[in-house]
Amino acid sequence: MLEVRDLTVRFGGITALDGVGFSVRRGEMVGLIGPNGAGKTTLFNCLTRRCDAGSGTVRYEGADLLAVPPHAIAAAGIARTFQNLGLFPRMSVRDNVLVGAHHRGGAGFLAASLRLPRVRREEARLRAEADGLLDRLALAAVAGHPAAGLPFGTLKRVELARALAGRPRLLLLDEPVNGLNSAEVGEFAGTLRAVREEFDVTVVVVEHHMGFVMGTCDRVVCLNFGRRIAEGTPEEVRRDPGVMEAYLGAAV
Amino acid sequence: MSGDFLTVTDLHAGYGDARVLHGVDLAVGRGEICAILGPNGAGKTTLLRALSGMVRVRGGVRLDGTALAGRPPDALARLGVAHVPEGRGTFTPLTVEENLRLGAFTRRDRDGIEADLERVCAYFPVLRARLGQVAGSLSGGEQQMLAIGRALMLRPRLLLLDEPSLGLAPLVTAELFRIVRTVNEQERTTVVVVEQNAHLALDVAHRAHVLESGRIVLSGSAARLRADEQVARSYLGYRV
Amino acid sequence: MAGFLQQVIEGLGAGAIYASLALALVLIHRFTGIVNFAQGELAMFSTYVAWQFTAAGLPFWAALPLTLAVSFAGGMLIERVVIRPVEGAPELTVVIVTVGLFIFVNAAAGWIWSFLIKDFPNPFPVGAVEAGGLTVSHSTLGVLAVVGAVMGLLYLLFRHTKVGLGMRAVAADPVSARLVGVRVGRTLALGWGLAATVGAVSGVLVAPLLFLEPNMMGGVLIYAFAAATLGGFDSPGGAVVGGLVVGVAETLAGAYVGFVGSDLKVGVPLAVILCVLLLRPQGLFGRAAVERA
Amino acid sequence: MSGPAETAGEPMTAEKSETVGKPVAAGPAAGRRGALVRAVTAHRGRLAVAALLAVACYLPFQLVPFHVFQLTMVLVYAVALLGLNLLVGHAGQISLGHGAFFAVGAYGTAIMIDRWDAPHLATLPVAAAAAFALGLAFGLPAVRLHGLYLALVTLAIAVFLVPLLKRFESVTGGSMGLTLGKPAPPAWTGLAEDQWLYFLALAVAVVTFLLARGLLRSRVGRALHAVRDDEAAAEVMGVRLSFHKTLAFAWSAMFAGAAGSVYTWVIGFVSPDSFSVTLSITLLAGIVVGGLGSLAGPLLGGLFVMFVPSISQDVNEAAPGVVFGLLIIAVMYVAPAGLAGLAARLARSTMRILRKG
Amino acid sequence: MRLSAIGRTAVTAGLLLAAAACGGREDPGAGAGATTAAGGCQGQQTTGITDTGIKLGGIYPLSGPASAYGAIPKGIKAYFDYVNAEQNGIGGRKVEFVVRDDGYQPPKAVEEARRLVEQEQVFALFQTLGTPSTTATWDYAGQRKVPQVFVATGASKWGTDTRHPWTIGWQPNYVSEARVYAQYLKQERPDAKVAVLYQNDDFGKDLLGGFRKAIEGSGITVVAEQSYEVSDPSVDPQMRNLAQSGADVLLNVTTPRFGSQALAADARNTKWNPLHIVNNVAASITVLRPVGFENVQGVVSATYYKDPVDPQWENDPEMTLYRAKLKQYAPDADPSVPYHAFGWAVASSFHKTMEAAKCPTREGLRDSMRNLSGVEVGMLLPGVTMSTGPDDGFPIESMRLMRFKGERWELFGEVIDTRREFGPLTAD
Repeated sequence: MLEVRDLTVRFGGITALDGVGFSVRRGEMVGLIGPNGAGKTTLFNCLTRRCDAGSGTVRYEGADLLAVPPHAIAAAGIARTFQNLGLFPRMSVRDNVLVGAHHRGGAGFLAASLRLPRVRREEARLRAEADGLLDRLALAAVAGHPAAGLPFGTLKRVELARALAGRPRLLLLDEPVNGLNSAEVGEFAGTLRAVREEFDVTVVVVEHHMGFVMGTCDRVVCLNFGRRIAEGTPEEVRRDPGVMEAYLGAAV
Repeated sequence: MSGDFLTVTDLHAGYGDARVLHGVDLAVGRGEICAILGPNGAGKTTLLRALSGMVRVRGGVRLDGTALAGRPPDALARLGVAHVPEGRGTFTPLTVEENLRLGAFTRRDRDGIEADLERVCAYFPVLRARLGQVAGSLSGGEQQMLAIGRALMLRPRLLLLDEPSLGLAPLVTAELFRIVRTVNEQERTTVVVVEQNAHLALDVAHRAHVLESGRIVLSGSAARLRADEQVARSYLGYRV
Repeated sequence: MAGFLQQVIEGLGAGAIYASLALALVLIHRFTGIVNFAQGELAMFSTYVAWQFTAAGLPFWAALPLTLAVSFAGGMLIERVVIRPVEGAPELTVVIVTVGLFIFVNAAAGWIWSFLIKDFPNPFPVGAVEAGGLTVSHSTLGVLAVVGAVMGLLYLLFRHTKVGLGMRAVAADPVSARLVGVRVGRTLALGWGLAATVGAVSGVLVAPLLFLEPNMMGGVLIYAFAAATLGGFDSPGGAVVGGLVVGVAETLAGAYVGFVGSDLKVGVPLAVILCVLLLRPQGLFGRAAVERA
Repeated sequence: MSGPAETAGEPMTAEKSETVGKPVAAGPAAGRRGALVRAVTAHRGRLAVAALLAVACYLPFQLVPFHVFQLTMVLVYAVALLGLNLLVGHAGQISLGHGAFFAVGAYGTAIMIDRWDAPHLATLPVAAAAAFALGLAFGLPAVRLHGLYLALVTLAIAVFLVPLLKRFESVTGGSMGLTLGKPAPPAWTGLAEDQWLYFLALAVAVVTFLLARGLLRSRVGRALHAVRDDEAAAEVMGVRLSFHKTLAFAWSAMFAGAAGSVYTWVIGFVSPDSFSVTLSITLLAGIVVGGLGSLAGPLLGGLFVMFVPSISQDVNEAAPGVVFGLLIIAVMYVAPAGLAGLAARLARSTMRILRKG
Repeated sequence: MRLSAIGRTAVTAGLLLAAAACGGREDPGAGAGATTAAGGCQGQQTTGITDTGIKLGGIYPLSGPASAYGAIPKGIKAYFDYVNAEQNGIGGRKVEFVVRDDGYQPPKAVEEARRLVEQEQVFALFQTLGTPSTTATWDYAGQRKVPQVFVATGASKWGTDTRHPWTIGWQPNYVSEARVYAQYLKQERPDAKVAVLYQNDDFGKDLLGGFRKAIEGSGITVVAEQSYEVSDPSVDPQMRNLAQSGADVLLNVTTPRFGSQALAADARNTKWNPLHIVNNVAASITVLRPVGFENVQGVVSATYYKDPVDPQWENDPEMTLYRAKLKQYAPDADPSVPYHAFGWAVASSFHKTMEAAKCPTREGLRDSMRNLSGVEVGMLLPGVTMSTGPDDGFPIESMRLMRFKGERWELFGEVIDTRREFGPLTAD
């Protein structure tokens, strides 16, 4: 489904990604681990076209992803969450989720301002879907609340709901359980597993929480200094001496 | 607990209308590392902010006999309270060295500051290599080290660490905690650390408290809490 | 060619005036992140204070330090009384407060000193230096020198003093600055005081050239905005360079581009700014946020 | 979530607050009841607007022409502020040059009437379209600029417009401006001129408010809010930043242009110095004072812009600016989120008191 | 959310209702306050005037960038207060003068004009300041048949327009002033090459246009012209460009601060020494003093009223009266401000006009102000009088040239009656 080959990204003098390559099959959940600064978020940014690749290719469902403009990524079926939450703080939870479904609507400025019947229909449909999603993720109670001021764990769920509202086929999660405690991590892992089935999404997840990665991912890729240093099942990667040295440390 | 260095009695705090802490009682001995555990939204960060004067509080906070409650953060810094905030609070446009020197902003002993700069660089060799670099260009782990280094430049009597492991690789986190332990052992600095990763926290701490819904619900030595079944279920579950 | 160079020199003279006020604007912006619409009016008010001192019989060089001191105190007072109550409010709220301050100070000055033009002593001797067919008036030289000196002093203050380090820390992250023990409130007040002082220098420099009345700084403010925008709103050096570029561009356009003429010459620096900003959205010397993803 | 917005001495809302003031009992039918409450609440909102409109239609028959004129100008400013609000409050971009778009609308109408004797009402769409086109042209660079820098570039537009209008004297009448006739009320209405102008302004205001409301409650409005709150995240969600920012600018300019067009109908005179930078800054102050990002903000801002200068000179005739400046500062102290925010806060605290009581 | 919307609506509605409480609708044209006279003046409007009082309204920029002119009504008020207290008002009628601020904004001027006419029920609009504000209001004044007396702007259209009989100017119009300078140059420098600095607005354009017209057919040429905006910081660049033209006369058409700048720039440039003519608006001694008297010797201007700081009027009876009464009735006003003297002069002009009215009605005032003949006003220069006629809407059309010498203006030549010299001004 996703195939990254020889991807290199440089900022100024820093090489953030250095010939990284890996692939993701449909329906898989792949974990992306590695020390800070290894280029994981850069890789995500590259996949969502927030930064340009120096060289290399990314093929997504057979097409060249690097040729897709940033705003068309969502329509291509890719959704992501952000490391430090990319929610819209002043918008309500429901509106946040509805923005996730932005590319699935068609109303333009003129049609929307005139509230044409087709806009109303579209609006009603998206709203119903969003409410369903909010119910599904137990967010219905806070649907009208602005995102700002909600507990962190809730916000992580809102962000997931927003990502799912776009009906993605590929979901990129950037440190989804960062800042959650063990109980919440477990809960989130459960939700994620269920959602994967239900929405039939392929997932790539960047996470430092090894328990989460080991427990949920089918496959793990480890990056260091912009290079791939290991790939395999969670068990294999965890035992990989390179990974232990660069990332996990001997203590784990 | 007369020998306690930091005592917190019936501490209330909140933001605007929202109350977060509802009467926290806490005691930390001199030279101790104290971990605060608890679920999201329990008020752990607020507790640290209360200790460093960043939120308005009601109740008693005494550090070695001096009342702290009600003083602004800059006054507390002068009393030796160093807070490494959530998100690190790096001065990103300034250089690493300037960041570190700002840590000693309230100090006047020029020689001592130079010596401490040297000492911090010894703890964090990676910072020494980047003294002239703009702090914003450091990686997350390096920024966390810088934040702790900056706090150490104060020669703090009380060091408050908020989620030092947030977003860091396991190896880096382990390194950080090792250094915290070393500092604590070598300099007898009292440390209060808030940490999601309960394993790490309990590994490094002498004592720990569990905060839930703005109240301390469980206290004890790190070893005791690690053995506690409820703690294990709530906070130690997802272990590799 | 000599005529052209002469125009450039005149442009630099005008630019130095814009630069002096732009410096004050940039100072406030660096510390508080707001654009102070009242900056020009505060400078005008300071100039009236200086005038009042000289009218009371003080020689100019005695009135000047007194004025700077009054302006510094006034700036700090304004921070305490006017700005602090809206600290933490949305940025635009604070900006509008400075608009209110602008209207207030302008009207108050007219009320106190009337709208009659006051004669203000020129600190620089009359006359000009001539060299190679070019004339540079003492005023132009003086203004350029003072602006350069102010910039140099600011550089020394920020780079080589502890107070300056504290100020930069506050500018970068007030919360963290407070945590390391910087008295943020005092530092912000200090920043306003400093900006008001720089503004006072600006006012005193321009008053002999533009003539003192309550609306003296209105036009200068627009150009100072242009200068600060061009140079980057967080760079004092940029403000000075921006001021000079705006001054020269405007003068040359007015003199040489027939269609532009003196009525539309104001459009030229604006066009320059637009072009520069399209290439560098943060201004010539502004800093793009350096942060790793 | 619902409660009465009781404000003492407000006959229009008092009766409504009574009907929903009672707390809704939770029970087995809570779900249906909740739906009912939602319906009532929505109804209430409409009721309030209807009441407001009724008052608005009633007033011109009750007030002296002078007050009708004042209210007409309030509506003109409200429409301009509505446009500015779209840009500043909803799309998160600052414009210090909206006076320029207002002027383009005003001059567009004036020139059409002056040169071609165009019927007044026909000039509005054209003037608004001209402002839209200009907004689009300036919206393109706006995409690249942020916050402050955009604000100052727009300020530059406002500064430059005045000499530009003076330069093309043959069309614009130069610095002398253009004097024009006012639209005459059709005989069948039986209205006086000031009333007719008022109803024209009211109609434009209602239509623009409806358009803005439709826009903001749609996918487009959410996209604008998303861009305002977090550009990067919005883009990942599929929001085309350049498209939305540019069009927000253009729409905002269009509303300002429509307001300018009505201004020309009402004042019957345009001159370059009427559209100086002061107007742009007044507009920005108006919308911040009124309340950014709220639908009521433009109306409250219009009232402020219209009435507070008069109040100021009643207080201090010698230097009204002293009072006006202080009043702006005072409002920002009391209501950092604008008058709309203040009203909402008052309503909330009243509700809390009622609940406790 | 819904709640707050309603809250806001309620507040708005409250404000509207408060506005509504201010009065009931009347039939346009003939409201409760509108009254008419009986007897010989039957049917004429007497709104705002009784046997014991007369109410006038004026509109000035008391705030904003043009607030310097806010000093004018102080002089007017002092005059009326003096007349009310010591002469029992104008013909037994005490004058009430209501001043409103328009901030030099035409829409505000319209609002204030309506307020004065409809709410304050003034007898007449006595002065609106500035061409834009007056232009925005004169249609209204005409429709309501309210006299708009002695508007404070020198645009020529107040006198040449025939569709606005209710509006009339006062000061010499800018075109006439330009004619005076042209006349002077024709005599003194028939081959003058003139450089013009002018304010890019109605005032500057009117004066420049009048000047161009007046020199047609003579040997005088305009070799360079530079305009400035009131928002410009300085006119120095314009002055540099003018200096390069090689002109031997500089016509300085500016408002005070820019006037000072231009005079100073001329003085600084030792290589260019044109004959400097500064227009009346910027010819006050308060404008010259900051430049330094030594730098403005020989500058030429023209005037029609007495400058209070000019020592030659020190013992003038009207000036003595003005100083004493201003001190008495407007103690915080500085008598040296020429705008106060201007206000005094225009108020006493109104006094004379009102006294000359046959009927104490709006129509009476209108007819009187359009039928003045050689009316002398103490504050005007000797020999300058007010004359109007049905086809002459310019009360003052005479000026006298003056040259700066030492520390004062010296009048020279005869009073120039521009109507006599150049014929009547026509709209074109």
